[in-house]
Amino acid sequence: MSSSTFMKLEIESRSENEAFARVVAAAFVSRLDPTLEEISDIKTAVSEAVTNAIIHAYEDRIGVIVISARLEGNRFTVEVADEGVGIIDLEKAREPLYTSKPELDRSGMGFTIMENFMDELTVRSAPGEGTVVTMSKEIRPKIS
Amino acid sequence: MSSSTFMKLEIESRSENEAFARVVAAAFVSRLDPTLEEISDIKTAVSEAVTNAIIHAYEDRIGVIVISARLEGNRFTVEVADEGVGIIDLEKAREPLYTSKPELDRSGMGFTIMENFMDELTVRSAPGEGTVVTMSKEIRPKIS
Amino acid sequence: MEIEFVLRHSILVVRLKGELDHHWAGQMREAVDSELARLRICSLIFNLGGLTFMDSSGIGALLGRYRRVCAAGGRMVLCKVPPPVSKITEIAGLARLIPFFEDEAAALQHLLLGASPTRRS
Amino acid sequence: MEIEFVLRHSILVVRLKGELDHHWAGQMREAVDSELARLRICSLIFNLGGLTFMDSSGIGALLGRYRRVCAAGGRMVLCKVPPPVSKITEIAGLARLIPFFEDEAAALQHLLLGASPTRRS
Ligand SMILES: Nc1ncnc2c1ncn2[C@@H]1O[C@H](COP(=O)(O)OP(=O)(O)O)[C@@H](O)[C@H]1O
Ligand SMILES: Nc1ncnc2c1ncn2[C@@H]1O[C@H](COP(=O)(O)OP(=O)(O)O)[C@@H](O)[C@H]1O
Repeated sequence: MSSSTFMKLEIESRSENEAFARVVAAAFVSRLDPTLEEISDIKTAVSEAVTNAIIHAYEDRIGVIVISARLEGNRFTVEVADEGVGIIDLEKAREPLYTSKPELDRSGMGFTIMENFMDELTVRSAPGEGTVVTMSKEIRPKIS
Repeated sequence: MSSSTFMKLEIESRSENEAFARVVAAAFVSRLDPTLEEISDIKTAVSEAVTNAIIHAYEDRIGVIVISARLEGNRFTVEVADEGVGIIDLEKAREPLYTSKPELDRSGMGFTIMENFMDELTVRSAPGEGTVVTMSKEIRPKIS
Repeated sequence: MEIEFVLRHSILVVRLKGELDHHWAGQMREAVDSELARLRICSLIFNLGGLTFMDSSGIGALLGRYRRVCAAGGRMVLCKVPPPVSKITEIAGLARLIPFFEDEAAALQHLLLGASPTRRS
Repeated sequence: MEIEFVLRHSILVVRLKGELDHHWAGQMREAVDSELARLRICSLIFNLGGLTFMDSSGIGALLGRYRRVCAAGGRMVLCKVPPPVSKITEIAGLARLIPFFEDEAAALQHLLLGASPTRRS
């Protein structure tokens, strides 16, 4: 088995693609033989990042979302990048319960969920240029 | 529902990616509500094209395979592109049972299967530059 | 995603099946709000037993229904939180606001008789 | 993909489960060839009942086993071709070379007694 591999997926910022992105991430990580809970964690975190790109980054227009993923040993790393509005105050954005769109029933829990469901989360953003969310998680080897 | 959408996937030419590419193609087309047989046809055709890129285009090295797909109305179109060795005699390559690698248990049926399982197949190739296989299939609307 | 409505006494039971993400949250919200308006009632039980996935958009949609129901003088509870959904509801601290019950019967009993909730955590 | 071997009389039954593509075809080939060598027998029944997917790499792997078995003086048949796999076996015309049977019992009877195959097409 090769110890490192990558994939890159480009999709449009349409809400139907939230489920699609989850399926792709789960299928990609499946070769590390993750548990159901690990798959569910990854699906949730990817769903949060892709949903944010759809709602916040591109708002009412359709833009491109690039999802890149790598496997290195037992580590799964995924990057969700958009070229949308960007985030002015990153610290505030990452606070639990903060949302810029309370009128849309947003809970402001997206970043908190990503942090809790993955091992590492970093966010880079430039206003007017876009946002890149990078998350990684160690898939524990099974004893068989 | 939007009547047109696309996606683009880049993967490495590793045989584990054959199953991954099938899952991605099936998940992408699923929003047209295809039958089990239509899904199976698409998975098979995509598997053939990706396998050819792995075995024939890149032979013993690892290269990149780009899978682009579109939905336009009820039509699913997928393109599998490699930057591998290319095909010198396209007509001969598309003949049923022709294979350049009989020693590998190849059946020479890949292009025949793609043609039979999809509505349209076009192959463009330049020796030393690579090959692009484009296939499309109409997903019949369900009466509900 | 599938939504099933059942009227039990004057309480609307909403049974959700499938994946509750942002794509479906909007449709769920509209369906529930218009059903509440049509029946002219204001109390709700969400049965989450059929959910295979929920993210923070689902949390937001449930909280949105909760605020709306409370503002109208009604009450809302959840029941049958399935394993794929329990982790996110815990991290979001949803049970601190909205009572959780084992099943529809226990939820109904609570709303009709005011019995105390059997918290999961 | 899973491979199960069963020795019935002096015939090796190979039960395949999962997806037979190029990735698994090589492993299947090695497993079958070494099992035949180990048991020093040369006749084969492939039970495809558990396959959920097969492409032309699977066809090639089956034909490769067929040629090998024939060259060694043995015989090879297939049984339990499931719906997801029947279309590709038909287009490839596999039944023109390799006899197809409903189940292992019918395949075994044919190999042991020379009964005629119940063709599917
Ligand atoms: N990709 C993005 N582009 C622009 N802004 C974003 C992006 N992701 C998040 N944000 C900002 O960060 C805030 C907090 O995000 P999050 O914790 O996911 O909560 P929510 O999505 O519920 O608002 C959002 O309300 C938004 O203002
Ligand atoms: N992507 C490709 N790059 C280079 N050569 C190719 C490619 N796809 C197909 N070929 C050539 O066309 C031939 C026929 O392909 P196919 O019908 O799929 O049969 P098989 O894969 O079993 O050989 C191959 O043997 C190979 O020589």
